[in-house]
Amino acid sequence: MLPDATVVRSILSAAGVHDAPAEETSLGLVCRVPGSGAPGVLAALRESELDFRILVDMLGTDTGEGIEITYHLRSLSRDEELYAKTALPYDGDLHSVWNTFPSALLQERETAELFGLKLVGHPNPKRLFTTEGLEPLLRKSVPQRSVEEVRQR
Amino acid sequence: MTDPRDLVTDVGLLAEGAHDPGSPPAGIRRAPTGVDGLTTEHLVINMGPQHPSTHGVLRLIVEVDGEEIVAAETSLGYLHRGIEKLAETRRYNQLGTLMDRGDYVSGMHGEQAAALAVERLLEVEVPPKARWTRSLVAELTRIASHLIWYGTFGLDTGAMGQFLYAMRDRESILDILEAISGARMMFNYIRPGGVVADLPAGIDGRIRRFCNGFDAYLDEHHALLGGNEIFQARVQGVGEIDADTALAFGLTGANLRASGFGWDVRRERPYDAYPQLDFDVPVGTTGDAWDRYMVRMEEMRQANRMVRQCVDGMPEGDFTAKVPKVIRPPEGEVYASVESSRGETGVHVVSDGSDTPYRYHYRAPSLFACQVLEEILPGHLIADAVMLIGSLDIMLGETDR
Amino acid sequence: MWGTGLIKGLAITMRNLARGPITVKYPYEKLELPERARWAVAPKFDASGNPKCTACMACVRACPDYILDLEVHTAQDKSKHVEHFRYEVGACMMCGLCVEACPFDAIEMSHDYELAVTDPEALAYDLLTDVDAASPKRARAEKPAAEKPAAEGGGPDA
Amino acid sequence: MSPALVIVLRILAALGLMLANGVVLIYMLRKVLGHLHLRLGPVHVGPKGVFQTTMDVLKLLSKEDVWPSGVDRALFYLAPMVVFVPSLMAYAALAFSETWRITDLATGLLYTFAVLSIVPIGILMAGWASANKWSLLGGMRAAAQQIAYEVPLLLSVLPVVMIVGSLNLGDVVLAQDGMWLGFLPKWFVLPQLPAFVLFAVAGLVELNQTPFDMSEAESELVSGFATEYSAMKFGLLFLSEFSNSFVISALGVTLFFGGWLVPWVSSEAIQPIAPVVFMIKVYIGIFVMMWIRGTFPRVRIDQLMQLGWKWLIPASLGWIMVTGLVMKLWQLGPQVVG
Repeated sequence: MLPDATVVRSILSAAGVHDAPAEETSLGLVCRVPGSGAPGVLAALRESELDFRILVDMLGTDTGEGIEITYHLRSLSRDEELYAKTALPYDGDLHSVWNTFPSALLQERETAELFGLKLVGHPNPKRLFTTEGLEPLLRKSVPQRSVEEVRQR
Repeated sequence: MTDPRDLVTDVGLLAEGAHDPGSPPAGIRRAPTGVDGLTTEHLVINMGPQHPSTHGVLRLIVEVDGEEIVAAETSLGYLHRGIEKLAETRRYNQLGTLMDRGDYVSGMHGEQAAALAVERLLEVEVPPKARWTRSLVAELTRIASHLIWYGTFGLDTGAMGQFLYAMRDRESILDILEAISGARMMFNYIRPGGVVADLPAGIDGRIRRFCNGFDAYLDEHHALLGGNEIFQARVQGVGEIDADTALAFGLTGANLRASGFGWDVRRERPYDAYPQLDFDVPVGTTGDAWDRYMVRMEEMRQANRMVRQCVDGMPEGDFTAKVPKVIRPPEGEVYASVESSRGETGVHVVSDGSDTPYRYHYRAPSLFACQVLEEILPGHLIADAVMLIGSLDIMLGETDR
Repeated sequence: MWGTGLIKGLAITMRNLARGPITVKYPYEKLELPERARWAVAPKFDASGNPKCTACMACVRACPDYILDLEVHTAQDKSKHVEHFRYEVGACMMCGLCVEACPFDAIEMSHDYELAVTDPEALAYDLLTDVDAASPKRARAEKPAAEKPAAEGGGPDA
Repeated sequence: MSPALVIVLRILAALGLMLANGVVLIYMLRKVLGHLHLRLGPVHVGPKGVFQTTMDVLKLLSKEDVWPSGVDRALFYLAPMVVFVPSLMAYAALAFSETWRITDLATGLLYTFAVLSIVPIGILMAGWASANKWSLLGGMRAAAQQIAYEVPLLLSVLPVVMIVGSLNLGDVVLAQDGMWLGFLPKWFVLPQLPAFVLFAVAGLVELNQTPFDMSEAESELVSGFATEYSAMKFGLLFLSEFSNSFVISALGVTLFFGGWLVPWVSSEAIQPIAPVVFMIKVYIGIFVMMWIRGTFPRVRIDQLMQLGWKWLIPASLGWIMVTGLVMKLWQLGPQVVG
């Protein structure tokens, strides 16, 4: 299930990301890559001997300091999973990885829209779910209706 | 091995003005050629969100040359309820109510994914009876969901009879599930730690009776639709998705297996009672609509087999582990996935130690099926588009969330 | 091949015609609901007709939709008086979490499923109005007798 | 009675028959499809729901007639009539018995096919005028379908005409009177089974019936040419569809199943109840159509075209040759002349 952390580190440094931490967490093996380098690093991971051919999932998280993008990669030939995390500033650029993983096409649009990021390098960087002008819903600064507001409907 | 870069060809063909999201749709565009002042035009047709065959509120913007599609774009969001945001204010044992409304045709699988994720955070051991009960209801739900797919897929081809016959069988499953969980679709039955209540007395007899009758009904369903030459002519060779495309676009479940790649979460990442259950994973060859049809039909038979095994091998014991009423899992982040009727339904939970998730992400398999549409549709007729949407079994409740 | 599938299909539909309709003519005939069926929330009363509710607010906290609301007046001697126990059935999703949360078996998911109304005002109503809440001590004492059957059982106890 | 009055009465009879047929057939369709699908069909209005269609007609009459913006008003208004009037005219040549006819046309068969081939023009008009892309596609399909299937439909009945030697529908029925080998009814369906199959397929296409309901195709084209129609304009389109299925079924009965004749009963004895026998046979034919409708999926438009051009036309031409050869070799001349 878990790939070898040292192999992942060597792939990352070959891709130009030095001193990238790759550590085991409750999630699995998580490596951190810089935001603008994500497409290159994911492509390197895909082409490496670890053979991460599938982008299973992709999500953003509002950490309070910025948006953290998590890429969930899966290697079918070795049955291993790897999580790559990228920290982006609010309103930052989300560099598209659709060249490497077409399955990111809609998910990137969704993430960019719901976290208020700017999609870079995407063939169709439109909003996916919500109408124009809506606040980025999944940011913690955008409140849900409170219990009182619900009651006063 | 094909490079996925080669696979993406026409994505966003309609979106030339895409950087200005407010721009109006392209409308009718003139094809460049014309003879003696006569020109032919491509027609841009808006298929959905209120089209009879888009299975809910999928909107496809298709550019057609006559009846042949030259470009397609999916447009989602007509059922967006913000489940991921809502989940951030729901306590962990309330998550099932949201997951039910994601993929509302197979609610049990969503609940199962949420429960597995929370259990992984809490690191609780689920008693065997709970695990077997979960597999039992999950497989019953799979049959019910595939029956809806079977019925509506037939409706897409224009046949009507099988829909009602499928509903008859689905009705008996829903009756059983209602007796078990108390609701017909929004079950809220699987909770972190186990299930909410033990199986009611006498339900095993009802399930056995259903299982015994269902195999014959399944043969009849297959003979009625799959045996029909017109239906075969309609689906064979339509919407072929090869394994590389399927993997690159993140297809899972029956759609991936029909392309010849036998990945099944129940096999590769076993959960609940699946390690102890004996089942086969059907795998197609070419990945056309016919293969997807055959794989799903066989999955129903396998699910029926598993239901029978679950009833026969149901262990004694507690139906739930000891889980606090207000669940406060430790800080951490987990991903748990189940094989739902539509593919790998995953739940990614980030916990900050409070009683609500900090971030709750729902991996919806239908979203990936939607994005492969843009890739596969060009070159097909409008009638094939309907077949393709139907065979991919798209559930808009979970794509939009 | 050669149209045999077509003939077989016709035979199957004809066989189903012979099986006869499975319709339940709903307003005239009704299916029996299983014991666990969850529909609108209803209050429960003890033998003497007093509500079992102790106004502990457990259900209000458990509701994912925030549609239950208890307006309670606490007297000098700590006894509680329920002014309004509001319930908005129009927004209820019948998940049953409130009933599971109730420690005194004071509410239940009733089998009342014909919930369509013509007046939007009727979509929210009081379950209890202006009644004295049961005392938690007495309710606890009475509870073993009125224990919910295991089948109905709520969530796991803490 | 003056001849003019007779003509008016005959036209009224045709109209009455058509409207009554429409009402009965829609009710029958709902009931048959319902029972095929384990349902009941209409049950509320009247005993067993028999007045459901009547009420629906009243509803359609009382509904607002919607004119979507952008329609070609003249064509949009005319299209239902262009569809409806030929369906009415098609009743004229039908032979319900030796004496019960609206008109006794020497070229009845040709006439019926000629008027029925006007219907797709109305459908094309409706599709074009609706200013709706789905309607347009439906109309285009109807046009393509008509061009492809008029030919095999006509060719498929030619062998029967060759045997009978007359285009009069009454003569065709009378030619089927009697027995072969003493016990087989002398219906043309026995020697002309291939022609009947060709006729049935081409007739279903002509009727826009499942599995060939291309121009309506509700799962692909929403409702095809009828998408933008409402109120009684929609009612007329709907009614003509049912009335056409009656006409095609009646033609099938006349050409291949001995019209009003009953096997093993002499044609004189059957004369008093001939129209009843004829109607029963026609309704059995319509029931089969409904049965098919409740069972089969729809073919795709390119498959339909291929079936028409590549299979039906060559097959019907071939069968005409076979019939002609057999008649020449065994010296079987036309049975009824003039």
